[in-house]
Amino acid sequence: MRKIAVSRMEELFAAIAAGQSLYLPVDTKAGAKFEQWESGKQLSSALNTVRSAKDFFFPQTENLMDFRMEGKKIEIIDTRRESEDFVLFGVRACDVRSFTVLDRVFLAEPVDTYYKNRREHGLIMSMSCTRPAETCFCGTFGIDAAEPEGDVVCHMTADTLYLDAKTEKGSALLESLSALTEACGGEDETAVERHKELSHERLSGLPLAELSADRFGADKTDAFFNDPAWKTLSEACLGCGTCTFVCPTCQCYDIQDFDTGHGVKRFRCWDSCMYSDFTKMSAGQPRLTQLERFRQRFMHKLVYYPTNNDGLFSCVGCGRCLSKCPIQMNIVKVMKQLGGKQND
Amino acid sequence: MQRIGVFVCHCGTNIAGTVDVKAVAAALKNEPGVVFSTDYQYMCSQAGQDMIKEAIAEHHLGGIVICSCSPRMHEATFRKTAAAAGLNPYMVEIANIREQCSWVHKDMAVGTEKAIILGKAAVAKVNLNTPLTPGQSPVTKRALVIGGGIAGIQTALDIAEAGFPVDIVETKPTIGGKMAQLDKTFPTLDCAACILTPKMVDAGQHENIRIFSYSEVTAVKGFVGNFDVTIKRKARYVKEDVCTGCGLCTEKCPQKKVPNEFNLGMDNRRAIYIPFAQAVPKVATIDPDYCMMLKSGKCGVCSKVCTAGAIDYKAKDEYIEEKYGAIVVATGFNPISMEKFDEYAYSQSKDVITSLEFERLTNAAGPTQGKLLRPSDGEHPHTIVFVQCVGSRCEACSEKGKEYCSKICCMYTAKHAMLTRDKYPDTDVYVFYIDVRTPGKNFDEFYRRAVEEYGVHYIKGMVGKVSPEGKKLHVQASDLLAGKQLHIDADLVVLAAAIEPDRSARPLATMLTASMDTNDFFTEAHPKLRPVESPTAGVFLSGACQGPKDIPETVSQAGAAAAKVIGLLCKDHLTGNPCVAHADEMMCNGCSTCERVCPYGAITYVEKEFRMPDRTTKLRRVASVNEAVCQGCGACTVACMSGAMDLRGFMNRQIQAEVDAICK
Amino acid sequence: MQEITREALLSRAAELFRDGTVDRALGWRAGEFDYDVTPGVFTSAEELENGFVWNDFCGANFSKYLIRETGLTEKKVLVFLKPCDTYSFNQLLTEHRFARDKVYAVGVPCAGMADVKLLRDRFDGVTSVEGAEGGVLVHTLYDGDVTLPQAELLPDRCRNCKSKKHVAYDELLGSDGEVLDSHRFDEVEQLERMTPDERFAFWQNELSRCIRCNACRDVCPACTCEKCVFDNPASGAANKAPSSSFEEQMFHIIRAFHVAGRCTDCGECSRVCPQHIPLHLLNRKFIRDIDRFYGEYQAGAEVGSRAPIVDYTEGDIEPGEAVEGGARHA
Amino acid sequence: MQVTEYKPLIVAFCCNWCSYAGADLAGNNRLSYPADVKIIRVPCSCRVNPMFILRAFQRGADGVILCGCHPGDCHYTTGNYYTRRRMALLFSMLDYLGIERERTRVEWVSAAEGAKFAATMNDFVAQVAALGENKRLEDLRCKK
Amino acid sequence: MQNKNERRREQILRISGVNPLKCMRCGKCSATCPSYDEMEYHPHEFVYMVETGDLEPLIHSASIYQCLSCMACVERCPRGVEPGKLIEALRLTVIREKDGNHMTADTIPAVIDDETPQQAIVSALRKYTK
Repeated sequence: MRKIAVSRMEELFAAIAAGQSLYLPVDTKAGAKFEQWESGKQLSSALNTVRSAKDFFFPQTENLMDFRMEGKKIEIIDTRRESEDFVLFGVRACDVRSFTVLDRVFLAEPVDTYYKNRREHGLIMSMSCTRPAETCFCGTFGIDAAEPEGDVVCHMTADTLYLDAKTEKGSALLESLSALTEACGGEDETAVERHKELSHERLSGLPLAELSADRFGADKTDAFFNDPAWKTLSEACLGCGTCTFVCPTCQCYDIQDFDTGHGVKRFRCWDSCMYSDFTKMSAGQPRLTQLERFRQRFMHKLVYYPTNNDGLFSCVGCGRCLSKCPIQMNIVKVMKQLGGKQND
Repeated sequence: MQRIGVFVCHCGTNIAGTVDVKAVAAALKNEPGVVFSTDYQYMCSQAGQDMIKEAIAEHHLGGIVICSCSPRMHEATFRKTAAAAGLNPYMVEIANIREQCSWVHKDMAVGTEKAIILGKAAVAKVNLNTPLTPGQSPVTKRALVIGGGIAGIQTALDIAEAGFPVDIVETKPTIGGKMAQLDKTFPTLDCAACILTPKMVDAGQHENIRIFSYSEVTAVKGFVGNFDVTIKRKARYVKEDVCTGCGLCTEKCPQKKVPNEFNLGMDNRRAIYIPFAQAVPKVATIDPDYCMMLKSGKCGVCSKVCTAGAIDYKAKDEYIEEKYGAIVVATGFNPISMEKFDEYAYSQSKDVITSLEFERLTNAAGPTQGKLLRPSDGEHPHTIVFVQCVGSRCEACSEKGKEYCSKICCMYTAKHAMLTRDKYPDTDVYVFYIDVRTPGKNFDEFYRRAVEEYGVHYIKGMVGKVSPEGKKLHVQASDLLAGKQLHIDADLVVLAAAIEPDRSARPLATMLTASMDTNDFFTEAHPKLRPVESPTAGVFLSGACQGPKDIPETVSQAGAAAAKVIGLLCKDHLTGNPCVAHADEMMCNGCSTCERVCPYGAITYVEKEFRMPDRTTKLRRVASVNEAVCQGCGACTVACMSGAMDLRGFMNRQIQAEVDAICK
Repeated sequence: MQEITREALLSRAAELFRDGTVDRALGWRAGEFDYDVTPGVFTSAEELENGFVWNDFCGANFSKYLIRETGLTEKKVLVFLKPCDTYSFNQLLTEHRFARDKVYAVGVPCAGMADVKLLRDRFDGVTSVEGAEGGVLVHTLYDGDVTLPQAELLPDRCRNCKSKKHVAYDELLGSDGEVLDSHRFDEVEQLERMTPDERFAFWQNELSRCIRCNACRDVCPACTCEKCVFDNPASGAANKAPSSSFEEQMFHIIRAFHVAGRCTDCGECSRVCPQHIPLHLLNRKFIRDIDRFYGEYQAGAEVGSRAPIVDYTEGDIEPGEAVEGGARHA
Repeated sequence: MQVTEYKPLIVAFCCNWCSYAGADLAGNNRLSYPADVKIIRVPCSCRVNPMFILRAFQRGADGVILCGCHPGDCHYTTGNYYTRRRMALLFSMLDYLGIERERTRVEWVSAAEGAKFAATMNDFVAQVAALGENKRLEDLRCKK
Repeated sequence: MQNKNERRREQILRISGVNPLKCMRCGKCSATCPSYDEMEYHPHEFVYMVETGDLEPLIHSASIYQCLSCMACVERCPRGVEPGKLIEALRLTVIREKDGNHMTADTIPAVIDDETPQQAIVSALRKYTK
């Protein structure tokens, strides 16, 4: 473990950014946002970013390839640019876990090489949470916000930033920063432990700390699919894509061709199961009503994904949907409503 | 994607002079969908059209693009060509590479590049064209003629003779118009009344003609073949079907001081009157502005003397609604006001008169019983000065005069001068002219006779000033050929006033959605090839409402308009324009926004049951376009937020494809 | 605090259920916190009694839900309408989106509805908000308990409320207010006074945050198209991959244009934007221009009124002069 | 006077009855204007959807001009009145978004005004050329 | 010489703003002219002579000074040709050329009598001198 004074963060960022692009949460008018670091940019004090960190591996739109047309000939042009090294600093435990959720989709055969390249070239410097929000419930899914995963795990106390490498990649980075950072002693270990304790204490006092996902999980489709509660839960849903677009684990996408007039650009873009044209095929849509689309989203997070991924939930409890849904419907309300009946 | 053929026209050197037509044809060959591309000298020629037809058959073309002159010129031609080859005529698009390319650009490279882009846009559009079939609408077999002058009468008679019912709407109490006020007609000098009144009688008695005199058109709705017209029958306070036209009332009416408009105010009539002896319909009319009974309730003389009991002081304006298949505008002309020409002292002296007033002065039925007497003192004038082009060809003073030549003045002035010299050889007659324009059969001969046989003094030059001095009118004029300024003491000055369209024409044009030029003359659909049709389908033009005309010309146009109307009324159905709006009912919200912007009332809303995508059925309110009424402007397509409303032939996708092709 | 209490609404609703006037009611359901109430459909007085919430966070505009709900019942739908909701209600009636006789509208006075966004911007971990003397008491995880004046919880749409007057209802609970002189166009005018470069920079910054979630459109009571042009691949405007700043410009210009003359300025679009884009400034620009160019017009003030964009006069301002309209104020 | 080399791309929407005919008349009279102007024929100016205008900019147009019959002379009676309102509001909005107001124009050109059509196009092309390339409503995807 | 004449003609047209091609030779200007009989050349002839460039005789003719500038011709001309303005421009052109003053202060006593109004003398000086 290495450490550096919080007052010298700027130097640390400069040193990291010297070797690769560095992204970190900064404050904007509309809340925190991951931005490329440049001299003078301050780390946000907000708990989390409005948009999740998934953008860095699975961006909202991605130019997969281009086609150029000359007369009646078509030429395919490689537009790939996902092989640049970068560091993501200040990723919270929930978002780090979301990468695992995405990995299981995109790195499974057939491997998505765009995603894979980005993952390989990205280094995660996670940050433990000391001020979890009232909307946080990562604990529900077994995530410890005091001890995130990641290549380098960071803990920030009032005056010191502790850097703990967890992977070879992380060690190599810390190695390169050794001139700037100091080695840690026993006192430091104690400080970090105290820091974690404070986190745990706060996490246990959160309003949603008691929320349990135990009733959900693999192979529970029949238990929930026809529950009448879906009707009341979904009746106010506007069918917008806010929840899916701020969600760190939503991974559905669409492929769109854009005719530029002199060629075609092929994009991959996020899709939302809340949209009325989601998975529309020539024969029509498989889910005709908003109820079915709404159900799909939550069943996927809580049942279908765990079924296919060894019980891993594809919700990480980041709470973004709780604060952003225009009609204040969210996974917590769904879990309480459905789970409540199941176990009363 | 269609199989498209591209045909690039040279138009002789009109296009080929500035556009490399071979390069255009070669470039367009590579566009998506194009399977055939060629160029030719004159695409619109028989040989060119045959070539298109052969290519359609040989290459199984599903759409064709003609790079040629403006679609306003030959779109119809090429659509017919396509149809003859079995291709839907609406699978034809024109790239305008003449008017909008070769004629406005000088550089070959620039012109060629632009022509290729215009061609690409047309190809992009035709790729999205769909075959269109025009709808059909029935034809109401009745015509309306607005205006009962010689133009309207002749049109009505010709249509009626062909067996179709016709209604004439005339604002005055009688038909006859301006011609009824004339004395003799040039160049034959036959009496106007002698040739007009039999036609008036024919019109009045024809079984197929109804005359709505003292009436106005107040509203026109509908479209070709199906006009709904509202006609206001102004209250004439005399029952038209009861009045025998005996005229007793017009002799007994105590109100004698009403200016007689038929004689242009040069004498008086009564408050109840029949404009002239040969009026059709020959019924009396009460002038509500002067009738004591109507104004103050005291009098009632006419009612007492009328043995037929035709007087009805309680009459009200009536509105009748009638359906027509065709409308002929024959609203005619008026001389312009001379008030603003102070240099000619028209307002200062009674002895300065207009030519139309001169007609009345020489007319046997006029205020002087045909004797040429000065209006001021009733004496016989010995020196008469005619001034030509008063207010005509007047560019500088648009608020005073008209820029155009009024066309008829040269001839009627020659007639007036000649008749004066014939009847009163002791009179000196001067005609001041800028040019004497006599193109017409026997016209120049007529003018020469005035000079050579009747000794009329034709002087090249204009009158600068007329000043009343005692009983005389001092005329100061230039004689340009003699290089002199002339000073003539005249007894009478006659002004050849410019003519202008009747005031009623402008509001009528709005009702008919027919277009007008800046002078308020109705515009013809084509100045050479469609001179009696207005650009609005089903509306035809007859007489001076379209431009200054003499009687023979008016009568020929009247006949031509009638022929067009008959041609229309002979059809049982009309084929419409298929480029009309249509609503995608599944996308329509039923919000009524489109209904509000439609100028034709073509959109209505209907409740219909639909099978929804979620397999339920639902009663929905959706827009429905009457394709026969829709004219295809597209206002609704933009008003429609969801894009449910689209315009065939100019679909959103097609226009966007053109934009894309131009911008790429 | 709202003038009408939850109990008053409940008892009136219970009567209407009981006498058979309505068989469903639109209301709010409680959430995890005081402020995350969710709109819902209640089908009995009992259900209302158990789940209905009425507090300062009940700001959602219910008008749009009437389109669906009126189609699902033979009876009437009970809806509680704040003054601003009534304008949307009328506008939807103007556009024949539901039948008036299928709705029982109860007008409810509004003292302004709180926006939790404003609290979250200031405090970390807002867990509850309750009425208290001198305003509201906010409990937070890390910033302690804070008492704030009610006014500080009000979003722009309530601070610049255009009208406290209900323009439609079957019955009104409590008292009706007046149309207000608001300062809602101040920000628009401020933007108009900027240079084009400044305006461009301002909007680029705002619109670049857009994630095209479509929440602004989906919540908008004027956006009731069966199929939005942005969802219709045939329209030429739809593109799920907003990979160019042009897409945001196009979307927001057309979205605002499509509701021009129909937008009642209810402010729902800005309320729901997860990226805090001031969308109401686009709508208000159109409202402002319409007022300036064609005379004052309030969409939804009366049923059946003709929006200026589907109307004309012969002497209308020319487009060239219209763009000068903003400059005139400089 | 600054001589600018920039050749702008101008899309001109012309109504079939007046302005397209006016453009034809300009051609008949050989009144030249820059070839940068490309005309799209629409039945009436009121057929022009704001989306077409934005699309033109997206696809690389530097200026868009809409030509219709003079107000009061619309072939369809009222079409251009609606155009006038729509475009007044749209152009004002574009201006509000900081997009150069000189890039858009509405001009009323009658079928008899060939000279006006050519003069308008000369003027508009010069005006847009002076601004240079459209950067504020561009779509980088459509650039070559 | 030809060049000088051409320059003069252009100058006259520029000063007056008149387009002589608009003239349709109706002669209404001459018909209305109160000084017609005094003149050697008349308003319509001025227009024609300027149109054809026949300026020498016109410039040396007294006619251009006999014009009273009453502008009746301008008022009456149906085509808006404005011969009066043309004559003004002709006079100006002559005056601007060297020694072109038509009148000097010295010559005035000889041409006036007691009847001549003061205003006329002032306006004549303005009109005929630099």
